[in-house]
Amino acid sequence: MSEGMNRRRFLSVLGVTGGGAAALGACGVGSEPAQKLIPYLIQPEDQVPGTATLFATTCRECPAGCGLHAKTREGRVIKLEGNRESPINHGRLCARGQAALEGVYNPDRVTTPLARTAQGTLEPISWDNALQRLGDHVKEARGKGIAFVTGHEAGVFGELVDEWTRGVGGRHVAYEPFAFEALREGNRLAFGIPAVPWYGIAGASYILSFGADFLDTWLSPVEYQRAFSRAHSFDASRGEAEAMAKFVFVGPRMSLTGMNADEWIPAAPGTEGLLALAMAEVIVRERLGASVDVGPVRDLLGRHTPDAVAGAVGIDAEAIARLAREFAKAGRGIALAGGIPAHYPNGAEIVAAVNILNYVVGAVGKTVQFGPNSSVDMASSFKEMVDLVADMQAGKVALLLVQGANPGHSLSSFMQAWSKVGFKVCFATMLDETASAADLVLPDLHPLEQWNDARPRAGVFALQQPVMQRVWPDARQAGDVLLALAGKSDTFKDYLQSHWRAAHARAGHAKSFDDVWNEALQHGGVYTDAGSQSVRLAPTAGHIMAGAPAAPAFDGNTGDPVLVAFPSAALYDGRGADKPWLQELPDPVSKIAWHAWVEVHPETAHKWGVVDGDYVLLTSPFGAVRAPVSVTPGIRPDVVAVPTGQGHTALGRYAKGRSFNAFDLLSGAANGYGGRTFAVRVAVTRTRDHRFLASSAGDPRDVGPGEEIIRVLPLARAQQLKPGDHPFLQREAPEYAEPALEGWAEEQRKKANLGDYAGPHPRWAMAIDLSSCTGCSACVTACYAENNIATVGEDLFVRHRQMSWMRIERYWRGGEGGEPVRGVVTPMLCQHCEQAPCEPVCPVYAAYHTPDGLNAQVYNRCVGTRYCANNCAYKVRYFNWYNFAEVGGEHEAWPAPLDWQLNPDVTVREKGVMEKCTFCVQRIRGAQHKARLENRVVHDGDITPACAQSCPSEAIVFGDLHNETSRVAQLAADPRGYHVLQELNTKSGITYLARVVHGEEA
Amino acid sequence: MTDWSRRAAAGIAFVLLLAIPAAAQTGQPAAAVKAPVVSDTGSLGGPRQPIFFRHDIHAGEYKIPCQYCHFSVAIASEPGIPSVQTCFGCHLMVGGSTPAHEAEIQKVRDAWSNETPPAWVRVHTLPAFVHFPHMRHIKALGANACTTCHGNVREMPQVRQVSTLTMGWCVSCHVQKQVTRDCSVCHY
Amino acid sequence: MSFPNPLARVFRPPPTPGVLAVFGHLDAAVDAVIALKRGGHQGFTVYSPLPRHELEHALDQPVSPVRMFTLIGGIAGCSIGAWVSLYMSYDWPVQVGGKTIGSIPPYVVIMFEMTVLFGALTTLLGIGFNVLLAATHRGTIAYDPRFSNDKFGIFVPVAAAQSGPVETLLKGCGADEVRRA
Amino acid sequence: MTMTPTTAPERTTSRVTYDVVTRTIARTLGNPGRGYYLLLGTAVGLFAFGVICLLYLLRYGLGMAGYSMPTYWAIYITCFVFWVGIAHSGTLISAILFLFRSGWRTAVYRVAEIMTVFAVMTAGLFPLIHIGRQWFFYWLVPYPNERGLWPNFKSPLVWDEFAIGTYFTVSTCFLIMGLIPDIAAVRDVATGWRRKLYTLTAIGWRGTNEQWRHYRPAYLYLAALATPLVLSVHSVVSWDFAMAQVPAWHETLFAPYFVAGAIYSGCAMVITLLVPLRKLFRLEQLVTVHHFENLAKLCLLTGMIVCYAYSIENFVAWYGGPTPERQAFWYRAFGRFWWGGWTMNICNAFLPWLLWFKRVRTNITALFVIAFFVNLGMWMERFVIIAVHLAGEPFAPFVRAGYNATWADWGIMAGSFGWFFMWFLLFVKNFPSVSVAEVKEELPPPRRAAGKHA
Repeated sequence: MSEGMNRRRFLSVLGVTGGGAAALGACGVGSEPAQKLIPYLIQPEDQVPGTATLFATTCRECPAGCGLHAKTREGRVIKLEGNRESPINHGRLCARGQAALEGVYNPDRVTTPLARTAQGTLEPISWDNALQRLGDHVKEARGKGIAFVTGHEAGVFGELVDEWTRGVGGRHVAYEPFAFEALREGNRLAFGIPAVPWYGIAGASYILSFGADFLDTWLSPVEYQRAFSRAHSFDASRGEAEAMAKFVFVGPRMSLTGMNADEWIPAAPGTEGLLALAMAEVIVRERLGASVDVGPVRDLLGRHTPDAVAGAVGIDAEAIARLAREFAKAGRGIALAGGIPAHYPNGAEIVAAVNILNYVVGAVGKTVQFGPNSSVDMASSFKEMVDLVADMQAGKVALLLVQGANPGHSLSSFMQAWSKVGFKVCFATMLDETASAADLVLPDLHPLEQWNDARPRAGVFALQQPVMQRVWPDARQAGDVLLALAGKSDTFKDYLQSHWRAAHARAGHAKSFDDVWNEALQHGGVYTDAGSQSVRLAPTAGHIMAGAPAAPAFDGNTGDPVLVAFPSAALYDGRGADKPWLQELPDPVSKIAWHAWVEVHPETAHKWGVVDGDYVLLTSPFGAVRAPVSVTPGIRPDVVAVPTGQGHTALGRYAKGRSFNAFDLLSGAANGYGGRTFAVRVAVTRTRDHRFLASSAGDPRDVGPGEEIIRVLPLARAQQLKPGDHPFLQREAPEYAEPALEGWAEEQRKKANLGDYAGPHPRWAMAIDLSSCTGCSACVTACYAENNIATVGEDLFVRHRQMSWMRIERYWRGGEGGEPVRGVVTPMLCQHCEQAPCEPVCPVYAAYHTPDGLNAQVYNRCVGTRYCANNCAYKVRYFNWYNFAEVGGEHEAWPAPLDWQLNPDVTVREKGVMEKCTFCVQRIRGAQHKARLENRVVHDGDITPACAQSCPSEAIVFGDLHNETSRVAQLAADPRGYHVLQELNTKSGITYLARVVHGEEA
Repeated sequence: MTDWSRRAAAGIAFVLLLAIPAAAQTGQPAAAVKAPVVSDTGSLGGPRQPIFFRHDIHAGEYKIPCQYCHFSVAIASEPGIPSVQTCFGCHLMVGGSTPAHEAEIQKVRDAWSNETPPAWVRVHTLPAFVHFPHMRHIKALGANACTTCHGNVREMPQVRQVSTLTMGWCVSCHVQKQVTRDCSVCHY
Repeated sequence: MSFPNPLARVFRPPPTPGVLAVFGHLDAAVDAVIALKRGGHQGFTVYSPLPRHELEHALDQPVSPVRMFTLIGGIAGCSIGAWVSLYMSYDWPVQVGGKTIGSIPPYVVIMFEMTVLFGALTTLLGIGFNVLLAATHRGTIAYDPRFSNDKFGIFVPVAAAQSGPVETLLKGCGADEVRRA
Repeated sequence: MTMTPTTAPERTTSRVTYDVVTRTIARTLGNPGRGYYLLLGTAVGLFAFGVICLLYLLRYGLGMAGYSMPTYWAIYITCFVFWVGIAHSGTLISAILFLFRSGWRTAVYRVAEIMTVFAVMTAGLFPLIHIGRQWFFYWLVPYPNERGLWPNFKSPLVWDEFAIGTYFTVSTCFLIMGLIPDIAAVRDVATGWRRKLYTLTAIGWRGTNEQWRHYRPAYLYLAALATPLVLSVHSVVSWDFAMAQVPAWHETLFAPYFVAGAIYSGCAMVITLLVPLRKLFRLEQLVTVHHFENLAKLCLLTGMIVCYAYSIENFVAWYGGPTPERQAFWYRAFGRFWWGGWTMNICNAFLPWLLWFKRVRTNITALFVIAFFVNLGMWMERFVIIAVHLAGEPFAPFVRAGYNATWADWGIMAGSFGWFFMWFLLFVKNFPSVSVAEVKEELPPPRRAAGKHA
């Protein structure tokens, strides 16, 4: 590759424009084949050139601990997919998990040890030198205070750190900006168990979420989304009552999760608990729930009748009663508390109240089980972090080590105390805010290069193994360094194995350890079931919510709107900001990429006289930021919301200097239950400045409700549909003309079936169930990863020049005249029309129809007239405005070593050509090759496009329409099925299954 | 009988021994050819390689089947470049019968001992937007079909490109063999 | 611009002797033409700065064969257009938008354009060919720059010996000047 | 549609003799003065700037231009259609009016033809500029190649290529044909290098009866071929849009609508060019108010057709159109680009009504101003049809977005004007810009007995 690149560079320097490019154009600029062939010294037996090898490991992008399959080609990991055997994610993976790839290959990784010089700059040093210094500082810091800050570590590395810190008399703080103190504390209050239980969403028939964003970031999003779609997607076969669970979302802001709710209840911030108690009260009073002992909370409930709380909550008592009855009547209901409400000053009480609701309705032990507890509670509470900061301030910390955490970004007080620490050491893959301020930076291995393990929840032991040679040979795993410091000779892998050996011995397995170990490596871990324990209300439950029902007091002056900072679905707490895929992933709700924004309700925006893109100054008691307004109906008028994750001052080229850091607005003090408060009142002042939002959506004034794109059926109507019904079928021609037209079409087809087209062929097609699709956008990143789609950057994104083959369209509906606001989403990708408008207009047959029904785009034939894109009614064709593969070019999308992530099976497109979804034709061809070698036909299910593979709610099904037995053929015949813009007679290959909603005439 | 020739003979025996299973799998290799003694390497076609590897000796004279070294050609889209280990496997014993050969074989041994694989110069190159699945062609044309595109390498002291490898050349064969001409079979 | 080549005969034929008359008035020239024809003169040349129907009537020459060129060219163009579009469609059949491989209606455009193109080109060919042919018959004859401006002219090819009567005839018709060439 | 009795020129240019004609036109080949060189310099400058912009485009890609999803076509195609349109009046005046035997054309048709040829030349550049991989433009040409690939004759773009190619060739032939006798005329009065040049380019024309005999029918046949061609070319161009299913493109009305529009803009451009040219080359005697009035009448006619087309397409959108169609026209009038829609309506549909008044038609200044606005309006019409309706995207509401042109767009557009005027000015300076022979045809021939008609 490099050779070709250099030549291209040289030519362009010479000023060779068209001609030079022509020569290169002809030979596929971007990924020219290597001109030298370097053979292996020893052929790795597990590798066949040109064939992918899978390694099972564990995702470390968030505490959920999903199982991974790392797809490697010629020793390079090129894609991450879910591990089917993992009980957490069952083979599915979210956008953040897939983007871990860009963490390994990030061009701004730390490659050698760095030390702070006298001039205050970081200069490379040798490992021996680095270890020497570290050793000395550890020696002299003994007794003077040593602290080790890590991220959430639910595995052996955590234990090693504990052991080490104990050894040197230090302390270990596992810092997660979004820790779950409130859940732990709330459960302690309610049941006396400070743990985070297992939530059986899949089995629920009524889901009630008090702010728990279990589809965006809460606890284990992939697991919960899969479960949610099982419960909430419409399935007539489950019978009348069970066809589809109802989902009610309570919260100040309509998050991705809220968008998928059948009913959104924007309760006043902090009153979610009151609502829960009131519902519990109704259930107990009307004896709708389980026969459980409610003794401890009787008078608590007595104080919180619907009438008592209605005022504070902001919805009338009848509605509360109705919800309570629905909830109870549904049988297997589940109430979840989390997200923003769990980060209010009274978060713990809210959680406790919701637990009480669960308890009285009889969900505890059924849909909510203690026992298979989540391991998130292994993270330290925010209070511990605050104490550490206090000690740092007081100079009680002589040596501070940081690994896998970036408090420098999320906690400003930490950085203020930073200078008071004698010696700061960071084990880092990237120079983030913390590392770039350290005295000693040690290049750590990326989790995909590491040995480690994780326990996402009790009973699940997930293994983490290196899936490829380390990208930067000079990087070392923190574990190894610690062991070396402790003077041990063995590596961290040995340490890990010794722990597993011990566990194996304890468990007394029949099999030998090596077998167990190897199996674990193959399957990605050892998966067992932890028994559930029964719980009952604790006396403390009765003492919550003392005093008159009211919303809690937020910092800041009353009257100002409440600002809630929510974790960005793509960047989370900011750890994703260094990955272009995540930066370019439009937020599922606001559709904004590459920068942060502040969500404002239309009424409020009107009141303030601001429109999309206007900058406002947000001032809280703790800080101020300038934020561009994004007007959205999905938020309370008296609340504004900002995402976390942006506003980095370091962390590499993709993260640095993008808009603002939401954490700057938040208090650095721990609240009542030892957690951090993510809500604060802010003064809003309008500024003169304006920007164009980098939104994948068009101008909101023009976009509209998208009725012709997304069809919605009310549940009642959907249940009446019989097989064979086609409520969305539009007849252009009268009945009697149909045969004639069909005959004519048949004639056409005959005339067209020449050459390769003669004979039987498959007809590749797709079915997308909109009642399952949540809009989480995992498919979007999967498509980027599989198909070498270039990330174009903020400037081009603003100009709508992104090339996301798969885009998630989000339309707002309702809102006016008191009718409820609803956000509807659909994936939009090439429909692979049988009668594609884009094909006949191409003057060079670059866009044409393959015998197996694909709408193909031949990149190397395309001259770039863009006529096809004009004529495509779905607007799913994307143009290469620049050469995104040009090394050193202004718009280079894959600066080395990021280009290692490129999929060798897919051409890297050149500037000036059209590109679009190919139904992952490379996977189709791969499956066909495989089948041919095995002398068989391709079976249904052999082929899974990247989007379908990743989809956590299993909404996308791919297959051959000509094969009646295939799943896609059956779904295509579903009564809910429809084709977008069917009236254009494009005969599109994608069947959408209408979204189904509870109640509402839709 | 000199020490060298004995070792060479032993080497040949060894190679053939190794070759048998592969030979069995690939059917009968073509009739043996006596590799010429190349005095003037400058006159040979094709690029000069870091090691003067003689396909005509290995594949021609000693009848080593192509797939003995290019091990993945029948199962993967890539034919596979033999690892130094594969070379060394034989040349551990086979030291060469002439000083010239010895010199070249010494390079292999050095490559092994210094752990520096030779950087072969690529002879057959397709643009990145063409996908050529070797296994499909072997499957269709048989294990000895390599010559169809690569020419009779068994008689090439130094491999050179014999076919144009242009699209027209590919298509003409596809037309003649009446197999698909669909663009998206190779271009995606 | 003298280039020795076999075509010299075509481009610069040998000079022809004769009498050149210059007319200031159109009707004079017309009378002269009529008189010459009556006098049984053949192959004389009439110069005029612009086409005048009076002269054409007087000369009444046969219809130009150029139209045949145009016709043949047009037909040829049309069929070439049809052949190109249809042959190229069937040579490598590619389906687009579910349409038939070789569908006539869109190809009519191609046929039409080719008709016009070839028709026009062959017309040019025709005129060039015919004019050149005439010139070779006529040989190089006397000319006067004023003929392209405001004078009409007649050149009668006659040997110097018999030129007398011709000169008087032309004078009689009202030629401004008559000279031997 | 004969505009005027053929005796009219005799009335208006009674004192003009053959000699005067020749001299007047020969004079235009002399030194035209500083004004001319100023114009030429400006044109060359603009052209050079355009070339620089183009080099940027080639080096860095089409991203330099203002395109953005869903506006995949914009300024360049607008310019393409604009210039093709300009090119239409030329052949119309020289061919169709020739068949109609309307004598007044003789004085103006040469300018119109020169304009035609160079306008097509300019137009032809834009499809090459606007494609993504300009260096592969020849893949649209059906030439036998090693890959055995052919272009797709179902694609309107290929029709376009054929139509434009043919039109360029034929109109060039037409121009040259008409020129030959005139070059001969100026040859005989010219001196020095010009004489050499004209001797060469007159390819031996002497106005013999043989030459005229073949020349006149040939000219007639060319006219006969060119006439349907004129009507077809812009129809084909319009099908670039009408064949697509984009609302407000997909209209059966488009062919006549575009042809009328093209002739409309063409005539306007002829006026725009002729007014200064007349002054510059002192052609008042040959090109009279009478000619302008007739051009104005042509503008009026085509303008009325355009006006009708506008009203019909809006009416149909309102009356029968499916929602997207209606949306599109709503967007044209009241969407983000309302100013574009109204500019085209006012300049093209309302302004020509002034031409009903003879006082306007015969007032050259007024005509010049109106012509300018018509040109502006016609450019805007194409911009609205192409860029605005794409930005409005009725089918896929989610991607509806704005469009902002960049310096690369404007630069290359300016360059195209420079390129056009550069050639035009060079040509009119060096070749007869008014037909010598045909103007003479409109004059009474010199007769011995003046007044006595033959």
